[in-house]
Amino acid sequence: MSNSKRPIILAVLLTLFSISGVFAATPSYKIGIVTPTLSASEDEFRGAVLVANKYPGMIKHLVLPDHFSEEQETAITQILSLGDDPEIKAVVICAGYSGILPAIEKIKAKRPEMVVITAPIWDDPDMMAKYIDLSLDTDWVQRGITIPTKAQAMGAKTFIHYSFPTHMAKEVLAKRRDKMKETCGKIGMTFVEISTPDPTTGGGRSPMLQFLQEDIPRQIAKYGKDTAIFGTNCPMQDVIIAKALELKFIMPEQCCPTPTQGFPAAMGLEITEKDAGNFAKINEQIKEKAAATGTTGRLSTWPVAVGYFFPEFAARLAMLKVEGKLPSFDLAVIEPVAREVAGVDVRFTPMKPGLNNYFLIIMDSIIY
Amino acid sequence: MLQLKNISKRFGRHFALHSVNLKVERGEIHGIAGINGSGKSTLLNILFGNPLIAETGGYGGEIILQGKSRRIKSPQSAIAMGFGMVHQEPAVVHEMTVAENITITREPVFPHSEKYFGRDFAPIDNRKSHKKAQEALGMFGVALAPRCLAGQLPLNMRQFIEIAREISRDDLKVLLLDEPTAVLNGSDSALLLRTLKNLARKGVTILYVSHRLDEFFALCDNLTVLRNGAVSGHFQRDGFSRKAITKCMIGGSVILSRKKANLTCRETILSLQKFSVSMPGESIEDLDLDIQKGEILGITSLSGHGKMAVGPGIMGLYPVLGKMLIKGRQAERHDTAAMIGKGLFMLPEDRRQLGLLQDHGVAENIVFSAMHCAHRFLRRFPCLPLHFPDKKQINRYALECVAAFAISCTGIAQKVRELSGGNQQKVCLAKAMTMEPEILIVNEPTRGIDLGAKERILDMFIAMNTTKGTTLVIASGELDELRRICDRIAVLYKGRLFAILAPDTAESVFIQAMSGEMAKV
Amino acid sequence: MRHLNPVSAVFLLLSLVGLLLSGMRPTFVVNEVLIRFIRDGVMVLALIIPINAGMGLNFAIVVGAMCAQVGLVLAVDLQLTGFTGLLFISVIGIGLSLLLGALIGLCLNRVKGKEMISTIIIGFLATSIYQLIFMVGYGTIIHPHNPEMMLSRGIGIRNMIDLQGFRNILDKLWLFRLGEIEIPLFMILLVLIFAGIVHSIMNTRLGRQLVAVGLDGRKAAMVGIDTEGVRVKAIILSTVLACCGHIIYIENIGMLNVYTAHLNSDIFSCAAILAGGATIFRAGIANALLGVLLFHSLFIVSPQAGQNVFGNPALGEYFRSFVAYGTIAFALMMQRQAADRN
Amino acid sequence: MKRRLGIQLPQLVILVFLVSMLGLAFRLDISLTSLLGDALVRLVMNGVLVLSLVPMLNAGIGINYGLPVAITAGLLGLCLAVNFKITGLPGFAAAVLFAVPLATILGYGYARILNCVQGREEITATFIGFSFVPLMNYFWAVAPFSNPAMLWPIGGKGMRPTIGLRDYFSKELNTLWSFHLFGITVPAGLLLFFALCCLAVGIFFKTRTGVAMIALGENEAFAKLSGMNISRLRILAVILSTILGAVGICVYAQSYGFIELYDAPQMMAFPAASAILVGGSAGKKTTLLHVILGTFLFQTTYVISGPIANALMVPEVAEIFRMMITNGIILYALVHEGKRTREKYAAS
Repeated sequence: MSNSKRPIILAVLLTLFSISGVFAATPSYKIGIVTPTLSASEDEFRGAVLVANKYPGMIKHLVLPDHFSEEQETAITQILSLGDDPEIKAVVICAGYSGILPAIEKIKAKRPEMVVITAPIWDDPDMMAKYIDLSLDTDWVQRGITIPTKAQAMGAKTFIHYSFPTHMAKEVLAKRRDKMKETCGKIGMTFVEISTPDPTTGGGRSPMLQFLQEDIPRQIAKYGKDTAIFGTNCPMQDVIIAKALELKFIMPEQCCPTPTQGFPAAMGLEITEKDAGNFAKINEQIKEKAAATGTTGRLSTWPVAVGYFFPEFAARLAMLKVEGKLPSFDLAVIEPVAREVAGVDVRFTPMKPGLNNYFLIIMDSIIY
Repeated sequence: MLQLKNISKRFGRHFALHSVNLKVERGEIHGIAGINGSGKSTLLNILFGNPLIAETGGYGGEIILQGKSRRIKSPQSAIAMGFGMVHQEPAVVHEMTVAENITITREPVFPHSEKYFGRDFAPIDNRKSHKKAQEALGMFGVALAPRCLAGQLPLNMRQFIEIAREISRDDLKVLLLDEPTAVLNGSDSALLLRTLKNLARKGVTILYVSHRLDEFFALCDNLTVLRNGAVSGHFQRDGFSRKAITKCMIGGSVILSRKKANLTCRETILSLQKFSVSMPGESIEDLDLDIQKGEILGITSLSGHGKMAVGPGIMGLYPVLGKMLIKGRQAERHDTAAMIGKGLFMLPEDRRQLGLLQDHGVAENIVFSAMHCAHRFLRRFPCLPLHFPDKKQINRYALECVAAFAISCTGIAQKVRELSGGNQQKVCLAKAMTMEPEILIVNEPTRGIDLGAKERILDMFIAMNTTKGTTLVIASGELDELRRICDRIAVLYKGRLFAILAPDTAESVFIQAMSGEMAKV
Repeated sequence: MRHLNPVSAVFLLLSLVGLLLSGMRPTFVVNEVLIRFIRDGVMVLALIIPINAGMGLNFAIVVGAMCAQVGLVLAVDLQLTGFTGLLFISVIGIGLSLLLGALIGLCLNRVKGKEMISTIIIGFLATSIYQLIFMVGYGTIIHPHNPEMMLSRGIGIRNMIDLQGFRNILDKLWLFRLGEIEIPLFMILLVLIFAGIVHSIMNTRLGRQLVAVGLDGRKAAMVGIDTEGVRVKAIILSTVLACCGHIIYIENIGMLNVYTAHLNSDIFSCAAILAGGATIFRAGIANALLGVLLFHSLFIVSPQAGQNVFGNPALGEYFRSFVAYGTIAFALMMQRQAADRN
Repeated sequence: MKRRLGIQLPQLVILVFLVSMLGLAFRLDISLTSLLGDALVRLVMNGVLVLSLVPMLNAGIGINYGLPVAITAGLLGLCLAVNFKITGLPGFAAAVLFAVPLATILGYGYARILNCVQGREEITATFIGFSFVPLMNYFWAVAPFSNPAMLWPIGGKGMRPTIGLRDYFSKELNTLWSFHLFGITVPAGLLLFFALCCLAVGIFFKTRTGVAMIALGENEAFAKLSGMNISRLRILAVILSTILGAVGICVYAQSYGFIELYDAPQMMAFPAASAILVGGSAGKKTTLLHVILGTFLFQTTYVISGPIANALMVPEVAEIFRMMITNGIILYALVHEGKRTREKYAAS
């Protein structure tokens, strides 16, 4: 699609939004959004709640079990129940889990016209491209390049990668690790890989976090404070950021980049109910705290919670698609919508050359 | 057919059986007589491979069956050799039906199914199973619905189920019966005896354990008498004599300690009225009994007839019905703590399980009850409401006790687990004396204790009674001991008071009373 | 089931209320319940035998589930698919569960009176051994034939295996529709056949001995039953059934979460059989089958019902996990009181 | 021979594991002094939780697999302290003070339940713990706390899964009076606190009530015959365990620097159980030595195995082995205890 056509499409879209806003009071269809539970991942959950509040009566929000990998069948039932509701015309699944594809296949077999957007799920990419109308994800592998590069720009000389067996058993995460190693080698940083106790089996996450508490000071003592630390598991971020405040090393990005992960717990951010969900305010607070602890320039993330952004973004795309206003999910069509929802630039790349319904995103970074 | 050579069995230090020799021919009905604790049940348990025997260290000696020496390890191996057993308490599973109980482990299965599915997985033919059960019961003319749950039947019927199960076996060679008529009435017993005779005629060897002399006269070809774990006599059918057998059972033991019976009427200190105790296997029904201040009251009965339930009932360890007046007043609460508060104390028959803290030292055991129930031997922590045991006072007192009771131990800190039975009982007594109870209830005080210690303990009872005026209630199956130290002896039968006899009443009268064969006095 | 057990009645009531509140269409729920019935039915049946043998709830059925997974991974490794693959899985799985079942049984004979807590720990222990084999053993000691299922580093298996070669191959046999309701007749029959097998085992010599041992172990020993042997056999049977149940489960799901799929199968099965009115001393086929239906009905409707009632989807989720664990805790509490009263 | 030395298989396994790992750590040039410092912190961090198992074990109720109940009481206390923004050592003290009455109430209810399942306490406790966690999840999601530092950053309502204590009382005990000795950081305040807890428990078991509790654990029938109020003693034991567990999680959280809510307590009972069994407790009379030795041995394997496994480049093995050891020891203890009760029975 050429650049000249963009403004026209944008204009069309904006009109559509205003129209849909007018008709929002009397929706003729519903969109189902599936997210993890609140305690598993707040961002996606709140993102879905946000959409539900924006379009009252149009959103049906469901959550997956807390222990997803152990209760796969409950998850499948939840998703199938959306497919069973004739009012629901589109399904948006925002959960970084693998094993959801069979449920989508079943929905599609029953109702081929159903619009399914995943943002993201982690099944086999080729299979996903075949069954799912639009798959979105953060660009895991690409981040294997961007994160070390950013870390070096922030002054890091060593790059430490914390993970554990079951995470490294996931293909994308393993690939990202390999990419990081490769990038570090290219740009002349030392790459250190450390394995922590596994939180998904047995002892829960406490042994893992306890290990981090003890190991990070050891590593910083060994490699100096110009070290970037990256952990692949969400709960790790609390400890990593807390230790960063203490030991002044570099935290270039969390596993799921967002200001709402790790920072609030580690910095003890006091976010009032009024400011809750206001990312500009949250970023400001983090900046202040970073300055107060002398870690300015050592911490970075994406300015908007990707998980918070995905549900709304995907839901909007789904609405346009259901209303027939969108012929296809083309880059040129979805990029402006993304900018409008996120408020910052979002860059999309196809998952593989030739796939036109599986896109990976990278956002701009904010360095506190 | 069956020969026993030097069969011995030890429980800890105590010999339950000592070099028992026995020879039984095919088709012979051989009686085994003896009073409680003479070892007759132990003998049957050995022959039937009761797990209790193996768990407590097995047995000594040799068992020869049909000329071959056999080692019996479990009921299973005993059954495979052709033994069958009818227990005093029938081994009948209550929640299973009559037919299931009778045919268990040899249920008839559908034809050929065993070939395809194997022994374990062949489906049972319930119709045939019911028929088999009915046939077995029919052998002695009892009719029971095969579908009926065994637990819903009265005790005597459960006994018949067990007997039917054993005699319906094709491979039965030796049948062991442990007081099978204890729960049967006269006509049922006759029925059983008739059946056994028929069985013997078919070539089954029968070992019949009982204490009812009449049954031996009616049934047995030969009779062996056991006393204190050893064979004390052997009788052949033509040589049966009631007097000789009884003497053989009881023995002419020399009386060592003896208290002069004092039957002058005194005030009643404890009165049981329509007192029922539901203690599994030893329940009491509607017992009326007055205990007088300062007496030694003996309570005796056959096992299962309630002598052991009196003490635990009084102390509130089992649910009770009826009235209990202490010095004429009904207690508000009937639990152990309240009873101890009223000056009662009990020493249980099972010293190891109930009477002592095995892993604690001698001193700790002696003062335990006094410390916890009477708040003695304590020291208060300054300014905090914490009470600590007063080590000094305890040690001093314990040393006194060790000397006074002649407890042989390496020191007052030695764990009681390491003491002998007699010394353990002395520790129990010391504990009880420390409490200075008004009424002391003792169950089986001399069980499993060697002769010397036995006399010492009996002496202590007498001393306690005469010097301190403690009222003693002693429940025991050891008749001669009771007769030596008691003022009165109550005989229970089927959970009710059968008679109160003076200690100098003839032994045979006691035996008859205990078996409920005497006209009620 | 002469009269509905109070526990089952509560579950039935909760499910019905939940159904009303959830706003789900009954046909959908019926369809889902049917699928759960065929998926989880056999696993629940596996609990019956040990309960009747007096060993309580056998949480070690996860070991049976792991045996099935071992079979599956091997089948994927050897690239066997379809019915050949299924046969292969069954042979490996059952063979393994015979062996492991015997081991568990021997272990449980030494912890009489504490079987349940022991089976939980055995399940945990077995899980770590299982992980050791597939995460570390594969690629180092065991040489894989199918590189696709391996992690890119060459050691350890991916945590998600797509079972395209097996997915729903059984479920589609004799599938017919009744209005909107899909009835996989073959699978329903299969579950019923398993139920029949369990029922007939209870009616064999072994079954009688099991019951006798369960009711009164001492007396059972006195009539010549090898109580310890019988208990071992009970656990072996239970493990084998659990293995079969898990094969059906995974075949129906169509994807294998290699390291976690078996977890929780024990908790849910135990909760289900208790929901069906079983006690930890006595359970029958009816308890198991009814329990699966009731328990999973509640499981299906509760998340959405919770959302509609509390206006927060997460709360429905918490309620669901509470039901699973709470049912077992409650059953343990109540049944002791019942035993005391007798 | 083994029995005479007081060493049983679990200790042997752990000791061999520990010694071989220490040797490896030495060869791999991992700083032993820092490991030892960490081990000391770990000892106390988990020590109080392990100590909390003692009253119930000694009263014959068995291992408290329902530890999540106690932990919840402690978490509530911590949350209250943070909610009132009490910082520093007073904050920690306040958390403990808030936790104790809560633990008493919860412990009482928990004890009443356990009293009606005599003989099956362990399995019931496990499931009470398991089912208590989702129940509390429910509470956390709607808890009416007001300090924004604890609430969800986006939603603004309900508790975060992890609450940072940096601004409140994180590591207050760890750093109290800590000093360096031969390169080892000795957390004197922390150790002192643990010593005080141990002392309190030790003293309690020397009192009349404590002695009675031990007797109850050794022989319930005896205790009953001696006129003790068994159900009251059992309730007291459970309440004591619950209070200690609540204090334990407070110590844990301050050392850890975070309060972890939601599913975090679910599996916490098992490592604690394993630790006390490693210490040589055989399910009955448990001494403070068992607690200290067990916690130290067990936690030190955690401290050492991580760095070593990474240095050897087989990280998975260490983690899985640790899980195997945790559960293997509990299972061994169960089997061993079963054997011992049988032998004991045979001897009498």
